[in-house]
Amino acid sequence: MIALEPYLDLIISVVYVVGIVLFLSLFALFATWLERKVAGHIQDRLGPMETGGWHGWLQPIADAIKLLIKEDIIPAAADKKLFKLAPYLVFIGSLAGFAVLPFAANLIGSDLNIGVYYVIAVTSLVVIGILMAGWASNNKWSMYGAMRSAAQMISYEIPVALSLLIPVMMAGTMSMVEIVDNQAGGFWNWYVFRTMPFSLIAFVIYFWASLAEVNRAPFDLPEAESELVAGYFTEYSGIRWAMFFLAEYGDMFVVSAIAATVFLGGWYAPFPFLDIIPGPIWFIGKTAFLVFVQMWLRWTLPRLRVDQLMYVCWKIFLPFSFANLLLVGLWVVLKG
Amino acid sequence: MNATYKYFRDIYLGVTTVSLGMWITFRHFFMPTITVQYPREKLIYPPRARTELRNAIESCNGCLQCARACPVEIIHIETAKAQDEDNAGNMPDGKPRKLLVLTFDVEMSKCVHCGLCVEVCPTESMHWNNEHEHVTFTREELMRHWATYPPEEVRRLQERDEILKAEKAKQAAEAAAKKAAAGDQPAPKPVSKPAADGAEKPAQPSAAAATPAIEKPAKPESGDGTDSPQKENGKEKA
Amino acid sequence: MILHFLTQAVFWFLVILTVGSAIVVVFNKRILHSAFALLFTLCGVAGLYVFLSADFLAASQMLVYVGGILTLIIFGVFLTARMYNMSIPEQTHQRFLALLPVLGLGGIIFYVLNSAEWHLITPMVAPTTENLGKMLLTTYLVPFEVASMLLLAALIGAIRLARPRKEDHDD
Amino acid sequence: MSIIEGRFEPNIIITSVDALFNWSRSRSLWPITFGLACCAIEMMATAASRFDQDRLGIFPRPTPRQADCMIVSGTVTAKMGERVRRLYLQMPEPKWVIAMGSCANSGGPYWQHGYHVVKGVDQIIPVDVYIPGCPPRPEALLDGFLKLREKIEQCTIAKKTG
Repeated sequence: MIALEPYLDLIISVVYVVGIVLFLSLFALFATWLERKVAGHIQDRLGPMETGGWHGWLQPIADAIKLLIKEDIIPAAADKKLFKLAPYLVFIGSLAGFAVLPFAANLIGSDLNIGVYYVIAVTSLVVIGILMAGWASNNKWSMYGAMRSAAQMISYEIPVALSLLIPVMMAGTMSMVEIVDNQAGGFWNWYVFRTMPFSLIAFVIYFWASLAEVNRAPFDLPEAESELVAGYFTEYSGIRWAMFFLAEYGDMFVVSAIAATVFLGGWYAPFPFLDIIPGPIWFIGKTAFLVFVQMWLRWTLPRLRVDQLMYVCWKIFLPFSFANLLLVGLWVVLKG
Repeated sequence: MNATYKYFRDIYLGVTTVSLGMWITFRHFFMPTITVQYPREKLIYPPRARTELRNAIESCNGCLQCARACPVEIIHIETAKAQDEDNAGNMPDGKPRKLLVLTFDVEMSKCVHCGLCVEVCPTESMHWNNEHEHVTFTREELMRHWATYPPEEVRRLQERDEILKAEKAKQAAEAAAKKAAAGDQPAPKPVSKPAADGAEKPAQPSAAAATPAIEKPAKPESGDGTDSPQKENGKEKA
Repeated sequence: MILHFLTQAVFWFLVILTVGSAIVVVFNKRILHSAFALLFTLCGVAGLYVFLSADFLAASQMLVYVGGILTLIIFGVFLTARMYNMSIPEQTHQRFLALLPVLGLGGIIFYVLNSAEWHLITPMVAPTTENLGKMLLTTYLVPFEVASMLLLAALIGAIRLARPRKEDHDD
Repeated sequence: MSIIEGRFEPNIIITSVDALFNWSRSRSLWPITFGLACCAIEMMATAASRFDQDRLGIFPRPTPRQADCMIVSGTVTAKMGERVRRLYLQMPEPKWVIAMGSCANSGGPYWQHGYHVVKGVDQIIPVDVYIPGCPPRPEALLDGFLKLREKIEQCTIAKKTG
């Protein structure tokens, strides 16, 4: 029996990584179910009902098994190496974001002191993965989808980063845990409600821009099925496509979790007396609520045009973010 | 419009309309759903709704009106004259059954659900069934066989009908020959069908030939479909 | 022991990833495969920065090089006509002539590597961002501002080039 | 699946794996969305609020690569037949076809004089379920899916299915 003491960190890391992958898969599965239920009820219908007992809750399991045993097509004209590599890259880009999400004060993959910056950095892997998928498919729709996706994600990274800078400036740190710790003690301390209305505008801009980051409606141009079949994953089938799907829902969780962390007080309860409920529940609850809002928006709004998308980013979000940043900077400096 | 004004107005409109839209969908989120959970609950349609086509064969008198009305010509009916030995029974309206419906086949795979056959049916045996569960695994199953006679019975009745008809034709030919011999009519009509068509006009002056000649015009009314060749002919013309 | 071994393994993995994909970048015939292989080179370099506990630099490497420059390169390849499957000629006709600069450059690099004094520093765990920020806005303010002026000029130039001309489009 | 095809007699493992696979396949039938004629309107109505095919896990997909079954909804003209066949070939195995409406079943009103119509989509691709109707009501389409489920439940990994 070797002494486990020196390896405790290692073991905990491995367990944490496995746990995160499991959590991501389960979350993605049930998010698809939730999305279909939300879509159904918004349209006055029911959504999955028959598979499994209560409200079709086994539907995602059936879908997952079916996708696993589906034929895996690699088109003859595709660039086979890149075609196989792309889903993993996208998935890794999504999974890497989970490393710095603070589920609780000590339930965090790694409390990097550049946490927020790290998340913005690793999303660029997703861009490359999507470009790779689009090109490797050797399909014009995939190609258009990939280029739209890359253009949109790179453009919207700027308002996202500028909006995230506002809580970073207010907290004086980029570490996720410290940012959350600065928001302790009731919802009036959350950054979204401090320095009204600047941080509220920052939150709204972040949330909208993050929709574009994860290719969700109304910014789902890259996978616009009425014009581009299915965008960059047109040629993907079975489990490879499921990885893209997993990555999309993982990304939804990551961007919502970051919003919950830096604007909505992370694992802290809105009222101090509710702190008896454990932190991870608050964190996941807030994140799940934001994911719900993303779905709600998706089934409310139509898709934007490309020029409208770029107009919103460069002519509205960007100047407002800069002005916001300047004003909050002044506020922070003047307050000392 | 001032560009600056338009810019801020656009932002204002964007924010307000998105909020309004979200409010509307949010309300719908809590509205009761209108879904009919199909295999468990079923909608009941009015009787004339074009659902599934059916023929109540016991009330079908084999008049062929549906087959003639059908725009896609998918109703195939064969009948035979009922004889006393058949014990054909009565129609639902109480009158004795004159025709046995040997086959009543509908190629449901080609049906356009226009409803013309239902409109023209004098006995209302063609009807809409108010059901939808008529999905099949093969195309052959979509051929609807509504007549209940087994194939050998159909063959026997058809043969019997042939014999009866041949007898009748012979009688008619004999009658015509007799008439030709008796009177000063031009050409004798040896074959049954032209005789049936042509007998009407020449039959009128001669009272002696009246009995068979009157029977003949009666034949196309009720018995255009007594045997298949005649039916096919009639259909081709239609 | 195991931890040390793992650290070494990760380090060598990063080294092989960086150098190996760099070789692919140079020798691959298809230009787009080279561009995508550059991704792994850049990621490997970012990983090596992490080993130097330069976390901010590592993340910047990812953000700027992978998210910005590599995407730009790929877009460039995408948008250039007939470049998708262009194969780069691999033979050179003046091998001996090419050998001279290669040897010269290699010699200089080797000399520099040999003569430089290598300070072995222990990795710091302290945050680097604060120091970086302070130094950029105090000691290195002038180069920082010059760089930003250059970028601003490039930005304005790009906008000027991309704008439609007045005669093409007047509203 | 090809490794185990035809090697085993049905045993307890094969049958329970079959049950799981067939359950998942039949509960998550994703059709590829394309409409050819008037039947497509009823197909859309099936997806809409009143009949809501999503209840049964039927979830239209935009690309054939992600689809499990194909609803041939409407008149297959000779020109379109080529495309229908290509879309079918692009779908990953296992895949099923639902012929919806008279035109897809056998040419419908064009069966006699329609020089331009494929007389039944089963002449170009194998059809599993035929739904009569012109167009079939949403209930009929849902019933077609339910019948298709019955068919899927007879699949087994131990031998190739037709």
